Amino acid sequence: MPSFENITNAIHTWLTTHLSAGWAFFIELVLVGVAAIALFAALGLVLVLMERRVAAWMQIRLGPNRVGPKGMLQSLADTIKLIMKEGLTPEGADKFLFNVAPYVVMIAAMLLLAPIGFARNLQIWDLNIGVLYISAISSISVIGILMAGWASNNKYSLMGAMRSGAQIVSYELSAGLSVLAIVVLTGSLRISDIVQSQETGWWIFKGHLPAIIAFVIFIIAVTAETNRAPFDLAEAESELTAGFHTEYSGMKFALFFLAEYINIFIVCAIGATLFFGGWMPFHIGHWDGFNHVMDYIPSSVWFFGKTFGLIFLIMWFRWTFPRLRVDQLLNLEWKYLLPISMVNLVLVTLVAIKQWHF
Amino acid sequence: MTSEALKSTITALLPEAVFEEGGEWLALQLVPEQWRPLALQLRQHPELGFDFLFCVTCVDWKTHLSMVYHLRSTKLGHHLVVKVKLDRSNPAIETVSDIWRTAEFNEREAYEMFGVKFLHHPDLRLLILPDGWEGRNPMRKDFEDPVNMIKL
Amino acid sequence: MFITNYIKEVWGAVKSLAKGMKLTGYYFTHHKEIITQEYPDNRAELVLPERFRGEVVMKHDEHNEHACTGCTACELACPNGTIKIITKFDISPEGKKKKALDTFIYHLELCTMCNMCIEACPTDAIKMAQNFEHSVYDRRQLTKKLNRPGSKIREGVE
Amino acid sequence: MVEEIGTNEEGELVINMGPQHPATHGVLHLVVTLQGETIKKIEPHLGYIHRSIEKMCESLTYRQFSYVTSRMDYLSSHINNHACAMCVEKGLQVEVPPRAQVIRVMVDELTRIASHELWWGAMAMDLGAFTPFFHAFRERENINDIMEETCGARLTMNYIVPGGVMADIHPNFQKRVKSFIELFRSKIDEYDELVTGNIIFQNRMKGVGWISAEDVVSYGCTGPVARASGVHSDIRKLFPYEIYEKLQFNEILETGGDSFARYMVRMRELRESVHILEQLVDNIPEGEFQAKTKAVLKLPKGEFYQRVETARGELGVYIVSEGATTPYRIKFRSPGFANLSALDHIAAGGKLGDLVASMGTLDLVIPDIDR
Repeated sequence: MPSFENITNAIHTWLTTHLSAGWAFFIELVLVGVAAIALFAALGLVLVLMERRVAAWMQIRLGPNRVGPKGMLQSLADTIKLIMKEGLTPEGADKFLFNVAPYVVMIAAMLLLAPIGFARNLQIWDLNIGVLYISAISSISVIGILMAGWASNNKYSLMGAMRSGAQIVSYELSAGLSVLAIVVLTGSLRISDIVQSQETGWWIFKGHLPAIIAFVIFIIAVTAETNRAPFDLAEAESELTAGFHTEYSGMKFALFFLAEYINIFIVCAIGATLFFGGWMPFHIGHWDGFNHVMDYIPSSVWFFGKTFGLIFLIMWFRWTFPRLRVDQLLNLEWKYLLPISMVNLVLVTLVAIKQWHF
Repeated sequence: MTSEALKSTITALLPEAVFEEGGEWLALQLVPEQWRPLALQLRQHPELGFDFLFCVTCVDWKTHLSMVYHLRSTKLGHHLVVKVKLDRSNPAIETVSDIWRTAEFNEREAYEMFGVKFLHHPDLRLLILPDGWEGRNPMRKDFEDPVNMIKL
Repeated sequence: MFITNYIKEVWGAVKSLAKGMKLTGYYFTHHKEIITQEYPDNRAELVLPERFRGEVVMKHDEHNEHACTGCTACELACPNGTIKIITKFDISPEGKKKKALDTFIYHLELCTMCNMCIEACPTDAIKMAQNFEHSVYDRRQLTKKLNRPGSKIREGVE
Repeated sequence: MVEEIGTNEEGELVINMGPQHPATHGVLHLVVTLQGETIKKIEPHLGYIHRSIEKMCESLTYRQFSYVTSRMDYLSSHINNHACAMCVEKGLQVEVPPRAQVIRVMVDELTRIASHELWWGAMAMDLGAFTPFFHAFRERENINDIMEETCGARLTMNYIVPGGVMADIHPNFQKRVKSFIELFRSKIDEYDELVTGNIIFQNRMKGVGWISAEDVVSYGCTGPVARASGVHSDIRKLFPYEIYEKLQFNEILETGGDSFARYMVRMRELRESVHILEQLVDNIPEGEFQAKTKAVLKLPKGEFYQRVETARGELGVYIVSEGATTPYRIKFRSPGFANLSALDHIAAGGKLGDLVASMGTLDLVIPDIDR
């Protein structure tokens, strides 16, 4: 069975035999970049279609059904439409910041892709502080949002950006703390170590109640961090029309839109890695027979299956719940999530020290 | 309270009040100066207690304007119609928007549609018509819009 | 005590959220509940009730005869000047002059489908059609002549 | 570089909500003064769709003018027509046949349900929940189908005319209303599951946009807004018209005075309207559906006032007649206009998000306000 490992190794050997080490490395970098962008484009198309489909079915509608077979090409048609549209820059806007903001958001989303393990031995950059890197980079996107809101010279945009700033900065805390719970259990910040540590079972099962609490907090916090409903205050279309991207149109809007979905994908991938074992198949303790059967399913299927499961959960939230108010949002973080996750961290530490987990 | 009892109570407050017969409810005809003092009484008098001003209408009678106030008491359940005759060339009347808050918007509407000036109104600006419309009063009988009039 | 209340509060909140998610989850999985009508595709089975008011038409029978006497009752009943009737004088075989319909002009772009003209018509000459696809590229096409060319009044209609 | 974004001397931010804004449900223009997220002042600017219906009606005959009123509060167009028809009947002193009265009340209640349905969906959408909108429209579609079959149109029907109704009910009417009642009873519980019980929703609504009973009366608020503050204002109970006297139903009162109370009043009214329909659906008396009236109606000289309870509150029709075939002056006391005037009082001091909740529960229909 050809695995990703074989493919990457084959390319690597072929390049090193034909070229000098420096050129080979450079070409590999380019290939990785192209692959990442291709993945982005594909994910954007798939996730937008998925969101529309999920929304439609929950709202007793059919959803996209005109473009292509069963509306499969709908998001492609949307993309073409957005590319063709004129990108307006409002008068009085700070032109430089206005144009640069979508790229900042986009680049922050792209950077997050580096340490994620997509399948067994398929990882762009397995750095030893993977989890820390993710928490650090994910805070950058808020700068892009603030830039967009400020540069638009629009009051709605500014308010949306301010809300978003307050929101992302606060929810970073509990997201970080719940990630820390798994780091405590694993004892490593390296993503591959975290995945490897779940060979005998996923942390959500092994870690008892503290891991489940950490997961719930994590999913709430990342929903807020990606500005998704019910925490979409930065966009809150019934209050702020479209929030920070009110003035954006055409391709620049598309970049924001895409970055939102990429961010969802990444946070869900991280959630899947930390709590559901990433590409690790479903293993139970030392039932070797069962584990062996599970190993037949390719690791990339496991990874994407788990990730899309979590994405569906987040979409499910969006199409069910009303939006919180801005003060309630901060209350939820500072009065509920943060204390709970701190207590939870203590519990996790206790579990880790006493070796109560399986 | 029956309309007879209402009549006697109001006559006690305002001896020169002129009543009008024939309508569904007791109607009262006033001149502008009588209106505000009476309005205060109508609102505060324990036996009258007209706390709900449910309709404010201005009627253009070509010779004069008249403001029609429909009042109801939510506690006692009786009604009163007050009609105030105004001069057509310079209609002015004291506001009652501090007595019944609903009058604030209704008076603004009457102001722009009929040109009635409500003295001491807190915020007498155009509410419905676009800025710069002042001077022409679309609901008056002699108003003709040179642009949009469709004659049937 | 505080802790139990706190936990109860959180539990109640989670339960209420789960209830909503259960409902949307139900609709997500039960596609037979979908109510979308795929409009231009379902034209064949799209039957509007006979009372539906789409536009005013004049009834013509197989001899190309209508029942309109040109009495202008509908024109008077119309609140927005949708109908304009032009009459002419027919000479009957006996040599008498008789008022008759020349052209029934109907402005669909002004019509609000209030049904007042149909109510007013003494001879039941006009009716509402169940057509609702009125969009055209030129609004002059919305001004219609309702009596067909060459049509005449049915015998016996006064 | 960016100019300083328009703050005034006190550092307050002035934003224009509308005329095109998702939460205003139409072309309402609110000038909102904000201090941070907190609302200091709200100034409505109206007139974007003012058609001067009152002036138009002065040139229409008594038979014609009521169709225009469907375009005022288009969500309860039947009830508007009903008010106009009753006002004309009052002037003509026409007795409406019992069958017509029952039909009128039934379509009124169906309209009320449809209107509340749309309000429910739209308000949930204001608060950021999209799904309820479609669920509400599913049931509203049933009502529209019933209306289409009997009245010939889906929104602006012009079905209730002076003297009765324009046409007799469709043979399917009773059957369809019955099946609708059955369906609706089960779906309304779903609404509660989806929205009413939701903790986020309750937090968004409770204690938001509070108004006292005195202020409600002073601002002239009627309908669910007044009843949520504990003020008796149901015209169907206070000054019964048609057959409402003989029907069994409750005036829904809440005492909260906040957005949640207004929400609950409407949700309970949905059940109450279904209850009214249940009483009537099998008891439509036989007989004429229209009283005999002259072809040209002429109201005697005088003034006539008629009010009804629309889905939004008290609608008054005030006709000043000079004895001609057209009204001399006609005034519509629209519930939305008075409710809107209280918006500043209700929402000032709250957050921007609360404004949306308050506005949603006031149930503003802009053509009703702008007439």
